[in-house]
Amino acid sequence: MVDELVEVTENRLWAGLYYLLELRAPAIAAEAQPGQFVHIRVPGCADALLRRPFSIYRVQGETVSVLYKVVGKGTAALARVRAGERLEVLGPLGHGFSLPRAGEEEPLLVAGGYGVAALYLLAERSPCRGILFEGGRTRGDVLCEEEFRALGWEVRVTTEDGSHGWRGLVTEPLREELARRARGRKLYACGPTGMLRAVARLAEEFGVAAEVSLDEPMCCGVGVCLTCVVPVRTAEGWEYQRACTEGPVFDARRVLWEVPA
Amino acid sequence: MVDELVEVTENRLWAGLYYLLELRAPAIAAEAQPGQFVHIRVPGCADALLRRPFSIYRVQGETVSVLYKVVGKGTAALARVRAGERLEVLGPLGHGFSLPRAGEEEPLLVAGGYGVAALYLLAERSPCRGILFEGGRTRGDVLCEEEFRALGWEVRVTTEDGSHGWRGLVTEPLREELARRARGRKLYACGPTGMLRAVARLAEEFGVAAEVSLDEPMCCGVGVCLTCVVPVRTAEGWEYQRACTEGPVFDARRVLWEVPA
Amino acid sequence: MNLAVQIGGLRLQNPVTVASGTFGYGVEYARLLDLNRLGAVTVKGICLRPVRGNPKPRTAEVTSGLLNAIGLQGPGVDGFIRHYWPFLRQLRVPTIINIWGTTIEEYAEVARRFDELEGVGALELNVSCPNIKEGGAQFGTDCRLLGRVVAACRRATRLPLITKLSPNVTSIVPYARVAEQEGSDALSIMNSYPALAIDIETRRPRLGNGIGGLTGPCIKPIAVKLVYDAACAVRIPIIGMGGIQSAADAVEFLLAGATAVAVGTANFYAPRTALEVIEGLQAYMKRHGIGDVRELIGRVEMPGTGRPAEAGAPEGAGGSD
Amino acid sequence: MNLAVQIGGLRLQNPVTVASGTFGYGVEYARLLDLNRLGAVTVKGICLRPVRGNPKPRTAEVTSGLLNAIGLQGPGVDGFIRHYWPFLRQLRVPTIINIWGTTIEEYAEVARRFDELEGVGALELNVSCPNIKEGGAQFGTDCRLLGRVVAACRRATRLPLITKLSPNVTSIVPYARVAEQEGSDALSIMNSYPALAIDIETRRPRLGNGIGGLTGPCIKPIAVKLVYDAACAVRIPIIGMGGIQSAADAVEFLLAGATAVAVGTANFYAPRTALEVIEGLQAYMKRHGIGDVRELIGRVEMPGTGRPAEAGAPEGAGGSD
Ligand SMILES: Cc1cc2nc3c(=O)[nH]c(=O)nc-3n(C[C@H](O)[C@H](O)[C@H](O)COP(=O)(O)OP(=O)(O)OC[C@H]3O[C@@H](n4cnc5c(N)ncnc54)[C@H](O)[C@@H]3O)c2cc1C
Ligand SMILES: Cc1cc2nc3c(=O)[nH]c(=O)nc-3n(C[C@H](O)[C@H](O)[C@H](O)COP(=O)(O)OP(=O)(O)OC[C@H]3O[C@@H](n4cnc5c(N)ncnc54)[C@H](O)[C@@H]3O)c2cc1C
Ligand SMILES: Cc1cc2nc3c(=O)[nH]c(=O)nc-3n(C[C@H](O)[C@H](O)[C@H](O)COP(=O)(O)O)c2cc1C
Ligand SMILES: Cc1cc2nc3c(=O)[nH]c(=O)nc-3n(C[C@H](O)[C@H](O)[C@H](O)COP(=O)(O)O)c2cc1C
Ligand code: FES
Ligand code: FES
Repeated sequence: MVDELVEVTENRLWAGLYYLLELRAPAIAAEAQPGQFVHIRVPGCADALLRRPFSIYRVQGETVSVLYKVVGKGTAALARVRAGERLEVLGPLGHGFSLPRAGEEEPLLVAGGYGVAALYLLAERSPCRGILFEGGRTRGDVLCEEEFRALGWEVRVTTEDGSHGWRGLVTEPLREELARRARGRKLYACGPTGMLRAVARLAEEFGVAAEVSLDEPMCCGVGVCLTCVVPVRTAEGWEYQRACTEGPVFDARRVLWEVPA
Repeated sequence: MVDELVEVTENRLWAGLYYLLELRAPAIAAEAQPGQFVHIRVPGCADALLRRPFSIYRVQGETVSVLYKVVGKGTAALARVRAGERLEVLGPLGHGFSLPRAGEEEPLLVAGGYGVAALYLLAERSPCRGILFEGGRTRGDVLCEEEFRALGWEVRVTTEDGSHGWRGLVTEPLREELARRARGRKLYACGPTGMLRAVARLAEEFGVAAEVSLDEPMCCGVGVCLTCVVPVRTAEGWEYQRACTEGPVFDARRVLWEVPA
Repeated sequence: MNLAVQIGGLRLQNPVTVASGTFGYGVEYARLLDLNRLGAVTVKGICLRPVRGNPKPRTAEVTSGLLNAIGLQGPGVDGFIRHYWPFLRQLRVPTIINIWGTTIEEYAEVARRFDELEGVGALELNVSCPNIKEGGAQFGTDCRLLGRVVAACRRATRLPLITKLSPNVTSIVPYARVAEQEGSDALSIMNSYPALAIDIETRRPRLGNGIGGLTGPCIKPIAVKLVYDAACAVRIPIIGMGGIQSAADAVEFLLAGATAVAVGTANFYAPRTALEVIEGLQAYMKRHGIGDVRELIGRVEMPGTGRPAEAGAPEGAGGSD
Repeated sequence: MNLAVQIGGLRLQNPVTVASGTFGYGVEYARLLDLNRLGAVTVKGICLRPVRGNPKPRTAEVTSGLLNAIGLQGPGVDGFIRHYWPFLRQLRVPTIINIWGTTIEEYAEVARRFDELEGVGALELNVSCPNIKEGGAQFGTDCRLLGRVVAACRRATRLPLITKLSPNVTSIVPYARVAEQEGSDALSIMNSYPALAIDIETRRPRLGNGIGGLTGPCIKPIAVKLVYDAACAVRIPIIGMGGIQSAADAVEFLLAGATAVAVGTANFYAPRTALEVIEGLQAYMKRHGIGDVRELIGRVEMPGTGRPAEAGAPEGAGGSD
């Protein structure tokens, strides 16, 4: 983990509402693992102090890429940063995905929102190809199809309005596939919490292992502030674990989706 | 007085350490009087809330110009604003210089620091030409010589280190000129407070009228906060007047340079 | 859509006024805004005699805020009536006159003088001042003194009386209650927070007076809590202020329990803020299908307790780490 | 050039530590900073038993600050000693253990347990907590209770005892004095300020707990004044904190009367801040020809009074408008 002042080599609207941010960040690139994130200090909003977390999308040589959407103050300011400017970036952070075991676990990736960006590195470094199930509200939300196909993965798209791929929720074609064959498969999911819960339920129903990357608001990103805690099952009952440190990736069987009374 | 969102048409390092800021500000341009100022809200330093005051330098059609030096947070952020961006500008503000009466008052302008910028409009609109005495520490501090000469004014420059013009303080050639002839002359001064006090003393010594533009830290710029008060002689004794409203230009004879005990 | 609210006997066409000391005497900003669009105009604090004010520097910009020690410069009652009242009198919105004194008798005398003045909307008592008679103890941080000042002013005038509370107290509840009991028609919360900024090159305070009052967006969360605490404790309406820059900020105060809001420091750098708050309030209400702004007052849903009106005294414990 | 200072019996190689709750238990930031360069490491608050903490959201970003209601999540004394102490013990700089309790007896028990632990640098008492036995009154806002907590901890340990004061009091002077009288070796000023932020779309507070504590640059001027007030009233050293982001900020606290400073919220967005403060302090001292950092302590020149050491109790009157 390092805190680097890195050069922005690219920052542009890339697909749909998503921007591509490319950073020359050699130390972070060298250590980055699938499912990890970076914590970026955004200039130009001096009264909004906290860093913002973004999943590591691609690593190419010294370059780390991020895909992000403008949702609020920080991302709006990030979109105004120009190539050539520098950003303070902390990373790589968090406990990421474990690579599928070749021959034993065929990976089924499930993505919504920015989740597909978080899964790319896993797909790229996986010893075996599998299927990416990607869902969104409409066509413009669906990212990186070609990037995953270029890796040799099968991509099945769902949109809620039917404007692209199957019409419905992403868990529907996933259910069909698991019903066809669950044995030897493993799920990896990243997206909105509702989607993750549905994936966890499917994993339990079909008895498959699943890793979910949780989307928790963060503050420090390194495990000291205790903002990002999620309840996790333990031998003795349950405890809070930190989405920025023990996570964001967790074994779906251990995630408690509500805090026990 | 208006509060306009105006377009920046130029913002570049111009001479020495001074930047030229040109604004397309038709409503302000139409009302601007010599010695008035604008109050600029600088983007890019969200935790520094207050506007910064700058003298109106030139008015050409719809364009209002300002010359400024980077001294702190606000001016540093101002220097990063690009042409095409917009700024919130309040103005024109303040009580400015009175034009010399043709044939009765030969104007002698005395400038230091950014003061020469504040005096340009006076020189341009004056019914008669006079002499500009401009002082600075070194050559790089001396601005706008050619601009004033192009208006037909005589310019006498002083630098403390002698790198340009006479060596010494600006009040020295002024004293010589007043000693040569004081009658029918009027002084107009803008610059550091020490210089203004010296000019006021000379005015008293030689019995000439003088108007001084005071450099007081400001907050609201429009007369409500009572930050910028200066003690001013009145019939009943003295009172505080506001440098942003009753000033920044005052009759030098009435300015009290210390608050009476 | 109704935006009108009542502050004691005073009806405001909308819940937005300006904070004393940040809007002069109205005439200064009249060139930039149509004052008749405001709920009310609140003027700079007036005491019996003219006051020159503190040595400079009187203000200092701090992170997301302002530190001030103006020293309550003012023309005195006579000077105010002669120079500023004619303009305010012809406005179609009420004027709230902020008043202060150095002794209880002075407060009451100022209140009495304005009681005699035709057309005043309300008086707002600034109690964040030292009591010269009692060794400089502040009226606003001594419950007993506060009660006596409010009672004295209450006897001196029939005008709506708004008591403006100091924030630097262990709990605002006893102060709010005393002010209510002694006859305040409303409260204003909050005045500036005592603070200090030091110039490390000169080793002197950045203000000529040393200590100053902190205002602006930096203090908003403190002000919102104080409004909430007071709203749980009294029935009289509250004018909330402290760092309001937008309609969203204003809605926070209303939800916390304020009946009206005041825009202060923001006037200095964004003079149209008060009008933008009014417009933004209307947009917010439209978006949420709210027909009457009074539906917002005190409607924050706190954990475990629901509405402030039902909450009673909030727990004494801070919930923070 | 000397940067070393004494906090009670504890020698710090430089006057910079980190604020409890913003630096975990040291190990987390060890990958980013050389902890052995700090004056001391101050850890997250520990109480007798493990604590899970508050419902989320636990933090909210506000203008130039942070609102938090973490709920003092922690491993308890045993868990701390087992999991975190081995790492801290091998540091070459002292550890200040921040402790808290729900009753006076609990505070004393925690103090006693750490008194028995070999190698602890000092204990810092977080009194901004509710006293469960006394109906939830906060230790830090009740002078009598504060005195009893400090006295109980004083009896329980010989370690340097730092009492961390709550800022939301009418005057910090009586609290500083009580803490000193009952045996504190030093004070920490300030803990977070109670505050509230409301989400206007949901009408709920932005924190799961409702009320939270405000920290960060927005509160610095309040903290600097409280340090000054306390420094005028007591002789024991003060660790100043509240929004420090730079060496310049740290110097303000020293000039106001602090002997040491702590970097808090800034760690979250600029993890190297504490080290930059140390380096910047050295640069400032070099520029001003100061050979010993202790020359800065309390050296602010307030109007009319000179140094805080000579000032006595600062005037009760706020100087603000
Ligand atoms: C591990 C992780 C990885 C992420 N990866 C991506 C990504 O690859 N691409 C992408 O577009 N977004 C990603 N996000 C979400 C992204 O962090 C938020 O969209 C962003 O922080 C919003 O900041 P803002 O200032 O624009 O919004 P604001 O609403 O102004 O943010 C205010 C505060 O809330 C926090 N916040 C608000 N929304 C979220 C959220 N959904 N999740 C976490 N924190 C939030 C912010 O970080 C900030 O501290 C990720 C979040 C996490 C936790
Ligand atoms: C009427 C008037 C006209 C001016 N005209 C010009 C001009 O034409 N060109 C130019 O370069 N400068 C001019 N100045 C000075 C200019 O306003 C300051 O240099 C500028 O405000 C500094 O802001 P900053 O944020 O860079 O510095 P900071 O030190 O960060 O400013 C902090 C605060 O102090 C105030 N401040 C600091 N220095 C001064 C100062 N010398 N005068 C007034 N306020 C100050 C700022 O306005 C701000 O509120 C003028 C000042 C006044 C009062
Ligand atoms: C420069 C200045 C002068 C003030 N003068 C007064 C005053 O005379 N009387 C008063 O009660 N409050 C006065 N205040 C306090 C404001 O009315 C208001 O309570 C405070 O500024 C908080 O609101 P804000 O953060 O929106 O500015 C003054 C504030 C400032 C900044
Ligand atoms: C997330 C968070 C957790 C905190 N936890 C504690 C704590 O456990 N004990 C304590 O005494 N103070 C705690 N504090 C208060 C800090 O130690 C410090 O007093 C305060 O944050 C002010 O300093 P700052 O503005 O530099 O952050 C916490 C502050 C924050 C932001
Ligand atoms: S964000 Fe601070 S502990 Fe996870
Ligand atoms: S700057 Fe506010 S009155 Fe002049």
